[in-house]
Amino acid sequence: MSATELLIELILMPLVAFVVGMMMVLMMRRIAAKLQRRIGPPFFQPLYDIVKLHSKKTQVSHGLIHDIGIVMAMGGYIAAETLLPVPGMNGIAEKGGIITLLYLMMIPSLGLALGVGQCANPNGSIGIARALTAMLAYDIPLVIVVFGVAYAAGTTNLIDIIAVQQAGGFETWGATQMPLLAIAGLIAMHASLGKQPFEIYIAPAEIATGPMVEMGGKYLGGLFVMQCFQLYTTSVLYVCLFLGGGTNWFDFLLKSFLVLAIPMSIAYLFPRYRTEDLLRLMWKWPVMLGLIGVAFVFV
Amino acid sequence: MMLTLLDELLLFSGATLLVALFIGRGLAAGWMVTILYGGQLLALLKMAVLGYEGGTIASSLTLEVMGQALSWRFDALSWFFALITIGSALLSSWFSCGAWERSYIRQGGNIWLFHTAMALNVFTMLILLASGDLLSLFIGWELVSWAGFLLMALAGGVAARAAMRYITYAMAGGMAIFGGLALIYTASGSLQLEAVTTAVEQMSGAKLWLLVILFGGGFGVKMGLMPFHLWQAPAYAETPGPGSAFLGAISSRMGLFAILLVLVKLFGIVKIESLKVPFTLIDARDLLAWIAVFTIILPTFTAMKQNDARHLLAWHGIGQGGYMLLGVVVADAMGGAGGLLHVFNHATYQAALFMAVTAVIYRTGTSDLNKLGGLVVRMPLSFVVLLIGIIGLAGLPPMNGFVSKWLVYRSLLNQGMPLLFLAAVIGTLGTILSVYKLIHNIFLGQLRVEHEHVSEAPWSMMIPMLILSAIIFITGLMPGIPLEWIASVLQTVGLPVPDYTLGGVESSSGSLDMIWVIGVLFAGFGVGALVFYSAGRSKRVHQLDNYAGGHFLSADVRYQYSDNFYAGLMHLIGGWYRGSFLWLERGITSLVEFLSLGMQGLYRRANAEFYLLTTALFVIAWVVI
Amino acid sequence: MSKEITHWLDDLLAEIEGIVVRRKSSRRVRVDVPADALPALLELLQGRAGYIHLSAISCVDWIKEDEFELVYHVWSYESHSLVSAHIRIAREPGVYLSVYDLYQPAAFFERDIHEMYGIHFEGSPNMEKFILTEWDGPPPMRKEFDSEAYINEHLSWQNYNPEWLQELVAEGGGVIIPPEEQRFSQKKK
Amino acid sequence: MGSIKQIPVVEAKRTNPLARVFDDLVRFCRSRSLFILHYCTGCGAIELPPAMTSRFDMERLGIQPMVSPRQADILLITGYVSIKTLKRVILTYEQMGSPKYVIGICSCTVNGGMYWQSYATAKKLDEYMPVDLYIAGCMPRPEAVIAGLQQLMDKIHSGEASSWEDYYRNYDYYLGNQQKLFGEDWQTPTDVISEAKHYDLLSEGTLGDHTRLLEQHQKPLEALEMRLGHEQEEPAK
Amino acid sequence: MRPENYEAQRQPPSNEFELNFGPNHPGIEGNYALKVKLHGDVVLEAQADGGYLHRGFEKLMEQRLWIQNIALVPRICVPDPSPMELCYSMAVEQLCGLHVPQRANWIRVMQLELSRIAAHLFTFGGHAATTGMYSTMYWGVADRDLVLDLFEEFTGGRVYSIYNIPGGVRRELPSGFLQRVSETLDYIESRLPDYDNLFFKNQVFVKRAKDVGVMTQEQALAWGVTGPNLRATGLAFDVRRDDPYLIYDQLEFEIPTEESGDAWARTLVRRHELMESIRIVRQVVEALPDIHGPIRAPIPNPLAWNVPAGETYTRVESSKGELCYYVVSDGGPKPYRVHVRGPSSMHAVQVLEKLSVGSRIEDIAQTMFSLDACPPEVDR
Repeated sequence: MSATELLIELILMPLVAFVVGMMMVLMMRRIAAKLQRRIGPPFFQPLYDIVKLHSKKTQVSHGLIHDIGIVMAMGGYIAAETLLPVPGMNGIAEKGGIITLLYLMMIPSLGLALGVGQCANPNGSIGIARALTAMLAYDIPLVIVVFGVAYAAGTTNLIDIIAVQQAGGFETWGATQMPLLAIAGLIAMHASLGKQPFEIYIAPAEIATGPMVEMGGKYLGGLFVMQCFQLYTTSVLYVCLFLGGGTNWFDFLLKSFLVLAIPMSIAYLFPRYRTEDLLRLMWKWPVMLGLIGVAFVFV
Repeated sequence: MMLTLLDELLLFSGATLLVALFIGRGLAAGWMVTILYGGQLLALLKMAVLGYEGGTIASSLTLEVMGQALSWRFDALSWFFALITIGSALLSSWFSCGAWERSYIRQGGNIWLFHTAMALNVFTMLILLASGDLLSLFIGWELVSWAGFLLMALAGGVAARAAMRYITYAMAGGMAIFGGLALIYTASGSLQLEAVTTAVEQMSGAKLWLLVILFGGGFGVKMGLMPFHLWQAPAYAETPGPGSAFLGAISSRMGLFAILLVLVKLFGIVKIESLKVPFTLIDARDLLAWIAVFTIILPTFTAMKQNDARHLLAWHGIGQGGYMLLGVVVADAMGGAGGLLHVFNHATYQAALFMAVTAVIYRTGTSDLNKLGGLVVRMPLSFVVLLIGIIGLAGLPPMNGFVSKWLVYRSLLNQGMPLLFLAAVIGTLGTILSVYKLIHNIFLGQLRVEHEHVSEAPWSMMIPMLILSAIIFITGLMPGIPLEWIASVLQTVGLPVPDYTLGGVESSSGSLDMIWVIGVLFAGFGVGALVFYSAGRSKRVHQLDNYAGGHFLSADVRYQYSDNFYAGLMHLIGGWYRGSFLWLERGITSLVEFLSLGMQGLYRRANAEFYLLTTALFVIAWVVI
Repeated sequence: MSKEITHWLDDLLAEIEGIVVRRKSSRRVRVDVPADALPALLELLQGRAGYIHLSAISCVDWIKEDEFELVYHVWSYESHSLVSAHIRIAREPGVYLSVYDLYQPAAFFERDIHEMYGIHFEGSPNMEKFILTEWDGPPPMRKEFDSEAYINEHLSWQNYNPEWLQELVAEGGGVIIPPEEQRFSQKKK
Repeated sequence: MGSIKQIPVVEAKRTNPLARVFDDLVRFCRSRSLFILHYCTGCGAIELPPAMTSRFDMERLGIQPMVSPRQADILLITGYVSIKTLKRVILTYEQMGSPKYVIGICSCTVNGGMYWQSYATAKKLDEYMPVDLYIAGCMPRPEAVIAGLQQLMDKIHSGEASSWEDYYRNYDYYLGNQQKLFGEDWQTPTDVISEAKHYDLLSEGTLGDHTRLLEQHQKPLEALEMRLGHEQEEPAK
Repeated sequence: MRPENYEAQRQPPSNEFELNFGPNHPGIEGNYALKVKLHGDVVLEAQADGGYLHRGFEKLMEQRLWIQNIALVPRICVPDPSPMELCYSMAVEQLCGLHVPQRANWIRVMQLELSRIAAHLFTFGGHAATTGMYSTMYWGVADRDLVLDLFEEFTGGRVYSIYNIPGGVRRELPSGFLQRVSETLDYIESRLPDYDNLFFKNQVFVKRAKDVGVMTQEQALAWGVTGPNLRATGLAFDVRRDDPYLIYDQLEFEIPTEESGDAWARTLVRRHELMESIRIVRQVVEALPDIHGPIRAPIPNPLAWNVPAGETYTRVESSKGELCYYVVSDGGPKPYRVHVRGPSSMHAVQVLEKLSVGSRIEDIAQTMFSLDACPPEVDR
């Protein structure tokens, strides 16, 4: 691959992620609206929100780290997108592999944690403490799942993992080969999205939206952008690990949206857990499913 | 007599000790000692450049004791550890010069003793690293133990008690090693390395088991392996600032060095793997690996509960040791490289973290995490150093800790060890949680009104911290540099060598190129910054201009959320601390302390000078023998 | 409420000196007692008659008599009846005893009366302001406090005078209020 | 009673047609994405849940509730404001990010409504902060609230809803009224004057007698800027 | 008086920190505040801070005519205004010795119970929202709106109906109204299984709400707790039955109780009460066509109405608990003194403070919403 092609891919991949991510946000809000028996936002609402927030006149900052936190939150995901292969574009996926990707996906939340930390707001700090605890909760099953998939494929390279799955059509998909891991992965993915019942760190009635509490204007806008990326990254990663990636864009997007629709439809039917209940749930069922799944992989 | 390069190094080191000992009371002494450390580093580098190609360099000094030849020599393994030792000593000593030194004296500290103890530590460590046979290893081991004790006991009070605890553990470990030596000696009749290797070949399983337990336990005490880790955190944490940076960086890695030398190089991983634990499916190597992961998890989660920055870091020091041992005992190309790379990486960020915390103590007078907060606006450079350090410690890109942990993970994945892999990841996640608590409670959140006039640490402290930060980043960007040293170490101890490049490792089953990863990451940050800064200009506000449910905030009220930081998590696992874990700790403590009760009487009522005297006597005694 | 309970209650109340009992309906009893006899009465009602629920403490400012009237409404969950005990205390200095040790809800009512009327209750757990924490005027519920005068002094109030009404007035319609009946006068700047 | 002169909005001179399209787009997005502050200042708040929830569904217009003032665009004053609340309302208003809009719901915000006699409520909201829109009624129905919000959306799109600039331009007037009600030592943590400078909205109405009084009484709360200096003499004991 | 202090030079060296819940906070019902001191996430000290909604009603009422006050009273409790009107009207009727026609009493009961249905739907919607379950809130508020439509139809006002006046009710029911009432009730009843599945039987919610803000019956009685909160501790007490007013003694209804006294029990009691209210309204709808007669007793010219001197204490069961008015007349055209004893004046201050201590951040909002504390009632 020539350097120009690679450069174009590296630019295109985050861009596509952003656009698709906005549509995913829209889908999420529309699903919520349907369940709550109302109409829901117009099609371009996510875009309106982001443009509006970035065009606010007042941008209240609590200091440099507050700014840098948001930059890290956006930048971490932009970098992560280039490690996530999509149909026709591999970016630099073979330079990092899935472990690196998982780590890169932690950078935004840590950037956010730093930024929120400087706001000197106890609500924000509690929110971050809860968010990190939630990360501890859902990353453990997620890591088991990733281990199982990577071990089964014999590689940590996502391109190879996708290639292995696409080799034999539906039968070689991760989800058919390793159903237990796929279920555990779905639960972990739901928790990583931070939606009910795992929405412990936004919790408006408890800690007044936690990390977002001092964010306004482009700071909040940055978080909205981050949410688009987060939805995209999570669902595409799941598609890559279990649903054989995408052979073409239609196939790929269909799978990603469908995968995301599952947790979204569940989310609005539940209240949120307490922190320790979330931990208990995540460490019990998905971990158990994941370990059994890994055992099957070894067999 | 021709001086070999090793002789030069040891002489330099001895000279440093003498300078510290005799003119250490002058104010310029710190600088002189620092320069001499620099000299040692140069000698070491000269060794790498000149006479040294994969083989060994012998010292011209040899002794004959009771029919045993004592010899000293350097190979790649020794050189690698010596590099870390001298490097951390140089930067710690540099850090201690000037401002810190003056405040230490003002607070009634004995700076002469401090410099002497440091120099002695370095000197003894070099002797240990240079040991050419098991007897010289043992001698070096004892010397290092006593020198470490001296440094730890410096501050008196709590520190002295912690040091006391350390030396009891160390003596017990020494006894175990001595027992092991006796066993080997009866079997082979010699303590030379070659003889030992052949003797081990013919040993029975039971005897080998005994040896592994004796050596593993003995060296494990120094390394702070579970369940012998209890002494380490308080002992390191209570050592005066730069001393804790030095000890935290390298001291306990001497245990890993000895394990590498004896268990990996002499015994061989294959040999250890063949030792089955009766009635179970696991063997001695698995046992060591599991000890390693427990050493990762339990101290890391103990660190999360600490409310003192230095204790928190010291507990992490123990936990990170587990990764090194884990990598080494997995013993494939990536694991070995990961474990050894982690030794280097850990030394860099641990020293940087201890220094940053010491800088905070220097300015605010406390390291209590509940009495700090918001210092980023007053000490931004220290914040950056601490941030780089914790990113390294947590093992996140783009810092060096990520590379070594990635290697360890990859080796576990390749070997198909899901539970160990999971445990290692739990340790990493726990680390992320507790280091965020560290940086949040010191530098983020609400600035206390008392600290509004605090300013940045002086340059004499800042420069070593910044150098370390640069090393952390550069070796994270180009892990190929340390991997080159490590490749020769792996060859020396007989482990496979990974296929490394400047940016990481190549492998058919997924490779890593940090230059790309970091490049993309920073490009991402750049794009993020572009989006962010192209929107309107920010207006900075005071921290009291803040959302508080629509209420007015007051300067006389504390709003900082710091204590019991992970309250939600503790609701679940808090009970486990109080239960089994603490029970285990207490049980072992009382057992070990009961066994060593007799010895304690000797050391109990004494002051620092007395310890120096005893240590010196021991040194003389060993040399004379 | 059956006859026996009524008699039983009357007998019980007769123990208090200077008591006047008036039965207003089958479930409402009004008693008037001297101020110093109230604690004994309430102790009696709570301890021996089962009136364990303090429904409210009301305060009335009888400025002409220069007295405050305090009314303690207590309810019995057993006999399903409510006793209102009326006492009168002097407006100056306006100090009375707290009944918090008998009825915990009294804390709120006493605190409320304290900030609204300025009566101090000795022994009440918290006499700090609750509603009017940022108010530095006199206790507003006292009859001598004229809130209209206060508003005229501190706040400007907008007469509703929209354009359509002005047009109407210009055409000769609308209601004109003579100046002597305008209760509210705008301050001119 | 001081009167506010309507200061004509000075449009930035942008000759580039693309820039005008961009400005229009920004205004359009602003009007289509309105975050309401979740602050129930008075009884009119009871009609907001119906307006937000399934039956009237504000989100179809891009309006959603937000928790903290930093996130919000619209401050809905839902009814009477007691003086204690008014302090918080002003604090909250100053913490909100511009462009910000104030909507006075219920008659009480216009002139005190039925509480005109009350010693505890402020009567005219627009004495203390500029108000973009009043929705009269006691209390206005959800339809009225939504119609009002739609009117505000039109105003935003056409660029008329610029009352927030008025707060900076006539700060002295608003501060004077606040000081009259809350006492001379009244101070919010937000430094409005420096913000006015920051937005280039300093005009002759910004500073005056009242701001001078503020400067006398206030303890300045300047942002804690990052400091690199090393010149501290005494390390803390 | 300044609420803040920027001059301080030192901060307390403790490990505790303060958090302001409200007035602008989604975890607070209305405009109210709770200052909590926390260690970790456990509340050490809670201090209620009211007065944000203070309008001086009691002072205002002394300055207005008897009839004018009818417009003021519903504003004292916004979510459930009808009992306020009734309680005041009853007090004036008792002072004047007015005899209210039977039909008016029946209509009043219907209004009160419809108001209770609306208030309960609103309350458990709010409780659901504090636990992050917005769907219940969205449904509940929308279903409440149907009840408000009924109100609008027969009283003219959605929220503040100002329908009860001393002597009776303001106007006759529109034709065909009772039919629409029973249709709405059928609809709400048909929705209840959905609410059960979504909310009351939701295991996550049950787990969240159980053992939150627990009080025993002894504590509840000592603290002056009334209404559904008292019934949730197992005491079957209801002013409607035990101190009957209007025609409640002619109606059949149960008093639901729960034993555990926690947030879950309180919300469950409300849900059962909703059923009972539907039952009561059904009885009224059935009986009302057969009750003829005027809807209002004749009253003198309201603008020159001097109520005879006297005092009275009226009690009503509102959706939140025991609501009382103490009204004193000196024989003039205006009340001499009106004291409003809202049920929330106990629940939102002392009880909330006491239940919050020792609980956790995540449960403060639940405690407040499950107590159904209504701040305007406290502040008046």
